[in-house]
Amino acid sequence: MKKLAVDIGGLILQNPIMPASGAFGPEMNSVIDFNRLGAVIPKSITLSPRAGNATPRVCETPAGMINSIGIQSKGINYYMENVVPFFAQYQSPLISSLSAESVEEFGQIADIVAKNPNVSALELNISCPNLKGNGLAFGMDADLTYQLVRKVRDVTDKPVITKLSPNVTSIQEIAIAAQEGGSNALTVANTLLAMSIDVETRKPRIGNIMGGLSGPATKPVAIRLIYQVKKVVTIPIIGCGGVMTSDDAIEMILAGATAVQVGTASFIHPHAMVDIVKGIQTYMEHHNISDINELIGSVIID
Amino acid sequence: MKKLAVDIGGLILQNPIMPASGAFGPEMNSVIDFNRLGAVIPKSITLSPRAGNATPRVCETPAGMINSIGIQSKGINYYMENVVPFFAQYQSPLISSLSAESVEEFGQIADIVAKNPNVSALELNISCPNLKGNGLAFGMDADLTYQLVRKVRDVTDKPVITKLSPNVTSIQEIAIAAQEGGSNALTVANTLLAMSIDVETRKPRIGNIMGGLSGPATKPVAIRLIYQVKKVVTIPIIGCGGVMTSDDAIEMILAGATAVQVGTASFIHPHAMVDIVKGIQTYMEHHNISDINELIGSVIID
Amino acid sequence: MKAHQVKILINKQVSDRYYLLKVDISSIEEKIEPGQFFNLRCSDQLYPFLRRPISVYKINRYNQTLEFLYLVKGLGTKKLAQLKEGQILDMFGPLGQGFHLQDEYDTILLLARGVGIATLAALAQKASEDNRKVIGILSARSQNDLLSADYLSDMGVEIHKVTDEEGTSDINSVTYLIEEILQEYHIKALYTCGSKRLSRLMQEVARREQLPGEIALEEHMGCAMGVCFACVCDLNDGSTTKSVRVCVDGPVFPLEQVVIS
Amino acid sequence: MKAHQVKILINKQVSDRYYLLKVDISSIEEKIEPGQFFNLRCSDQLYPFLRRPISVYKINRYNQTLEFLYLVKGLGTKKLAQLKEGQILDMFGPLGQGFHLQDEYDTILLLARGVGIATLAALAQKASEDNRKVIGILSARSQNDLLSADYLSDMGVEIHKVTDEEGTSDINSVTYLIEEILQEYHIKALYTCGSKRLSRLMQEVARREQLPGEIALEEHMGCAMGVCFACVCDLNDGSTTKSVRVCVDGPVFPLEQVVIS
Ligand SMILES: Cc1cc2nc3c(=O)[nH]c(=O)nc-3n(C[C@H](O)[C@H](O)[C@H](O)COP(=O)(O)OP(=O)(O)OC[C@H]3O[C@@H](n4cnc5c(N)ncnc54)[C@H](O)[C@@H]3O)c2cc1C
Ligand SMILES: Cc1cc2nc3c(=O)[nH]c(=O)nc-3n(C[C@H](O)[C@H](O)[C@H](O)COP(=O)(O)OP(=O)(O)OC[C@H]3O[C@@H](n4cnc5c(N)ncnc54)[C@H](O)[C@@H]3O)c2cc1C
Ligand SMILES: Cc1cc2nc3c(=O)[nH]c(=O)nc-3n(C[C@H](O)[C@H](O)[C@H](O)COP(=O)(O)O)c2cc1C
Ligand SMILES: Cc1cc2nc3c(=O)[nH]c(=O)nc-3n(C[C@H](O)[C@H](O)[C@H](O)COP(=O)(O)O)c2cc1C
Ligand code: FES
Ligand code: FES
Repeated sequence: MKKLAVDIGGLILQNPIMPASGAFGPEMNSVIDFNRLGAVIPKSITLSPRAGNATPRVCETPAGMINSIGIQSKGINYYMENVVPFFAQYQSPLISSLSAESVEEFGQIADIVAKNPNVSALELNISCPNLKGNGLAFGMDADLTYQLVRKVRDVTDKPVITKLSPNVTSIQEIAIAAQEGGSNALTVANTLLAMSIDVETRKPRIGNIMGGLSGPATKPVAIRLIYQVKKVVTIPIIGCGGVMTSDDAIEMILAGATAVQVGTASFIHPHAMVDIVKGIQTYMEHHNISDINELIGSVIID
Repeated sequence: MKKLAVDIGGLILQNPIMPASGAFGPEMNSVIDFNRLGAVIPKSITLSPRAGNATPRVCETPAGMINSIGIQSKGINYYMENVVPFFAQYQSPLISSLSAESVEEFGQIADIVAKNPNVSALELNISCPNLKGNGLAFGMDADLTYQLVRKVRDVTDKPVITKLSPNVTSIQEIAIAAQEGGSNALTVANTLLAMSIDVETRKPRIGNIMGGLSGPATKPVAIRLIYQVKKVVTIPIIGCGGVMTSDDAIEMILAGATAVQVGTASFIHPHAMVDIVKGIQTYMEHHNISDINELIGSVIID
Repeated sequence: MKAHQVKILINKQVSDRYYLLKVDISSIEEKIEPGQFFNLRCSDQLYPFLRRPISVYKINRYNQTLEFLYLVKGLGTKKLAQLKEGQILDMFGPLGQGFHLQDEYDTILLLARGVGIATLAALAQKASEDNRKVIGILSARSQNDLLSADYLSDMGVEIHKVTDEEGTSDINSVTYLIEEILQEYHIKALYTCGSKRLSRLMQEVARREQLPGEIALEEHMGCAMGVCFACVCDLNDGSTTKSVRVCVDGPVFPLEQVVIS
Repeated sequence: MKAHQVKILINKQVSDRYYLLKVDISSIEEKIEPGQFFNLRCSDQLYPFLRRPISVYKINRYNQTLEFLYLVKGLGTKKLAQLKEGQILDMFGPLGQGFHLQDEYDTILLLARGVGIATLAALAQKASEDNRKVIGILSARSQNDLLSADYLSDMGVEIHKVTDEEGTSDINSVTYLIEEILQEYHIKALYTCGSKRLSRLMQEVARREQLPGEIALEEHMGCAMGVCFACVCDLNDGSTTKSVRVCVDGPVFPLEQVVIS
């Protein structure tokens, strides 16, 4: 048997594959068996209910898609009463993705969510380009990132994962700030800020004008970001961006990721996550690797 | 007849289509008629000869490619004696793309090149991610950008075009710095810093480890950058990144570009630039647009 | 719901702009209802990238075949039209909530425009099989686009065709036509799909005549599984407005509640 | 050089790993030389994205056909292998500098490995047509990969096969084989393609025996038109090293000058 288990800042996952927030939810249980995932992460949740952005909220681009959902959320009460208990029936740990509009609010929501024994870890979505409408995010500023993570760190001992933005000059700086703020792991990364215009109607293809680019088109950027971050932090990295196949996941692990999130791929192949776990096993068999941890960051640089 | 001519900071182009530096050279004259292009821009040139990076220097990714050529250059003397005279035989204006390792050197090379009457404008490549091996570029810092452009401004009255990096937190800041430094136009943008690893060999797919991502995968990011820059500057924008078809070029123009560069597309369809010019004409006929300038920045935002 | 790999039996052009796709569904055990849809992978390429939602058009459980009627519009449907008989199609579904036909709805009026005809045809088929009286108003750009008219007539549906090219599809003409039908028949329920303008008209009729009704909506989709919240629209039950997902909560919704933007 | 749209006459598997592609070149006026290549668009998709360089294998101007022999390796060649007879192939070329066969080279030795066999086969064809004596050492993983051997034998080439599976392809065995051939024939020029290890060996032989020679190189390409500088390698003429482009300055270079990394 191949050892697939990995440790994300104290949280042990049976395998490195988990969904990306916003591309997963309870409804997918009729398509895949959640118990086969390393973890489950439902869509980012906010303190108060939020309406989300104008439709259309998605459009496709070459080898990718842009979304501007905008953290539509039923609020924390609904989440604690319905979503958390729902996922409690599965053995895969629940990582709660949190979104907020201020450092204070991040502290508040983290406090509420982390207290629930069925929540295993928190992911801080400080990088959503859809929140403020102009593509800006907390995760584009190192100081704010530090403060925000520190605030959350103060309210919980559970593993805190900070999800970084790729839309920055130096992701290394933000990664270090998050680590110093007390983050136990980093998700690298969220979507690339992007836009698409229909030349017939001359209108933006999504209601919110700009949105986040995801899918295979973005994988080369994600691989680069993981590689850069791995060099400057000691905490584990969760790779995210453009993974469709087990080879893509392994590429991220070679670049330095300890675990891998799969988002958009599930829209194209609803079964993708489970297939990827299987594919990783096959790869390890072919390459005679007994423990996936041997692969982490093992890209060969001459 | 449809009016296709545009004005790039004082340089009048017969049509908005020109090559992107590094994806064009004298050798292409056996494939397309250079007189049908809005301008010609050969590969970035440096003061002294440069060797370029280790091979492989290109690899493909979903809907795109990564390159790490690294400004291989025969130096300024060869350029002035061979390349400039070669392009002088065509009526399309020659824009010289310049690369250098310091602000001083940018001033020096700009001085030499701009003095030549056959050079119509300068493009400052302050955004090549392949120069220093770590993906860093002058164009990632607003102050440096300002100084660099100012230095070049001081040595010439010819139109100066600054080519920006997409790998920044705020391209608006850099765009404003370039405008204040005296740039007459902006190219938005260069390649996205990226990486790809072969999971069989576990090695990076290009010799230089990281490189620049170009091609259709990146177009949604380029469109967003153009849209953002257009809002904050008054000088014209040359869109660049992922254009394959005339619809792509028109998308950039709608987002705010006055002209459009075509790079990687020529590798796939050597005839791409000429086809795009034709396609733009057809589009204008279909949509009853008599002057391409009507289209610039005319995306409809509800 | 599941991604099924089904065999293509027919994929042919049936008018200027429409194709008919027929697949073998012997491997699909789930019940498939009128109003439901499948999310089709139009090619195995990365561009088109997303799947495309297409309603079920004809369901034949006896022969184990399912038909789709689709408009060739953009990249996805263009690629779909290139698939050949014998090839395998990857289709995810059946998805969403279908139409509701209460027992007492013995006479129903359908108002469909464009591709909406495909969606309502499945409902007409089911209603006709139950021996209900179905009156259908079909609206399209041109006669050429009204390809299901004969098929529906043959199953006993009373068809009224209106087209842009003949100048019979404007809102006034359709309003007048509906008035006539309401006078002639005792319509028990209204169903519509394919046009915002006509849907608003149907909402008015429903309100005025106090008739129940349903509408099948279209919205751009990401996951088609209810997890991404791309495909939302608003329902208003008179007091509160709530956001619902077309892919799982719909695509069929109560006519009177849908907030048409 | 130009992007030609040519008709595929044959595209079939000829061994475990190799395919043969035959196209109609009646629309191509340019001269096509052994050692030159075309840059093939393996599919009309965006992934594979780049074209793939493939050497000309058999040129038949009488029948206006051109053949390629290619190894199915990764995404591009996998897609290429899916193209069907009758379909149109977009191929850009002919590209690069071919081999030089001086008149006095009446007896030549070719050393080819793997896909390099395809490249040298075109040269062997031309040399044989000129009634030169051609001796070819073909190296491959297995006998199954040595598919051109019979074709070359039939045209009069003296073939020596060495394979990994039989343990005859190691550098010592090949060195020994070359010695024997050099003793038996008065070889006037050497040609090689397909293996760095064997190319170094040929360079040694050329130096020692003072023989002229040529090598066809492979390098990853971007533009294949000489503008992007992706495909560079170094030439050293004894005094200076210069960077050359495989796509336009090559792929065929003087054997002794190539710096094999
Ligand atoms: C529940 C449902 C049922 C449908 N049933 C049918 C049917 O039976 N027959 C039929 O012809 N069409 C139907 N449609 C519309 C069909 O999905 C679109 O015409 C199709 O997605 C267009 O794809 P394209 O690539 O040709 O066009 P493009 O315009 O290139 O598509 C670009 C993107 O926009 C999306 N998009 C464009 N138009 C629509 C639309 N009207 N609804 C949803 N997404 C859209 C596409 O899915 C794609 O993601 C249905 C839509 C929905 C939501
Ligand atoms: C001048 C020239 C002539 C060639 N002639 C032949 C021939 O006649 N028959 C044949 O089977 N092969 C030939 N090759 C090699 C052939 O180009 C590669 O095997 C092919 O590009 C691999 O593509 P792929 O998608 O199958 O593999 P992948 O490994 O998936 O390709 C990924 C990328 O790497 C490039 N690449 C991979 N291997 C090579 C290589 N050896 N040379 C150049 N680029 C490579 C591809 O073009 C592509 O861009 C030749 C190469 C060159 C440069
Ligand atoms: C429709 C959609 C909604 C998303 N919503 C969220 C979200 O709520 N919170 C978040 O952190 N990321 C969100 N993301 C980003 C994904 O979690 C992920 O970072 C991104 O899609 C890149 O991964 P992928 O290429 O595998 O999809 C969303 C992505 C998509 C496509
Ligand atoms: C092979 C290659 C070499 C390049 N070299 C240069 C260069 O020398 N100078 C420069 O400013 N940009 C260079 N670029 C970037 C292009 O000019 C262009 O900005 C980028 O490729 C995006 O456009 P595209 O998607 O149309 O290719 C190069 C790009 C490629 C693909
Ligand atoms: S398409 Fe994702 S929720 Fe409906
Ligand atoms: S491939 Fe571009 S120079 Fe050779």
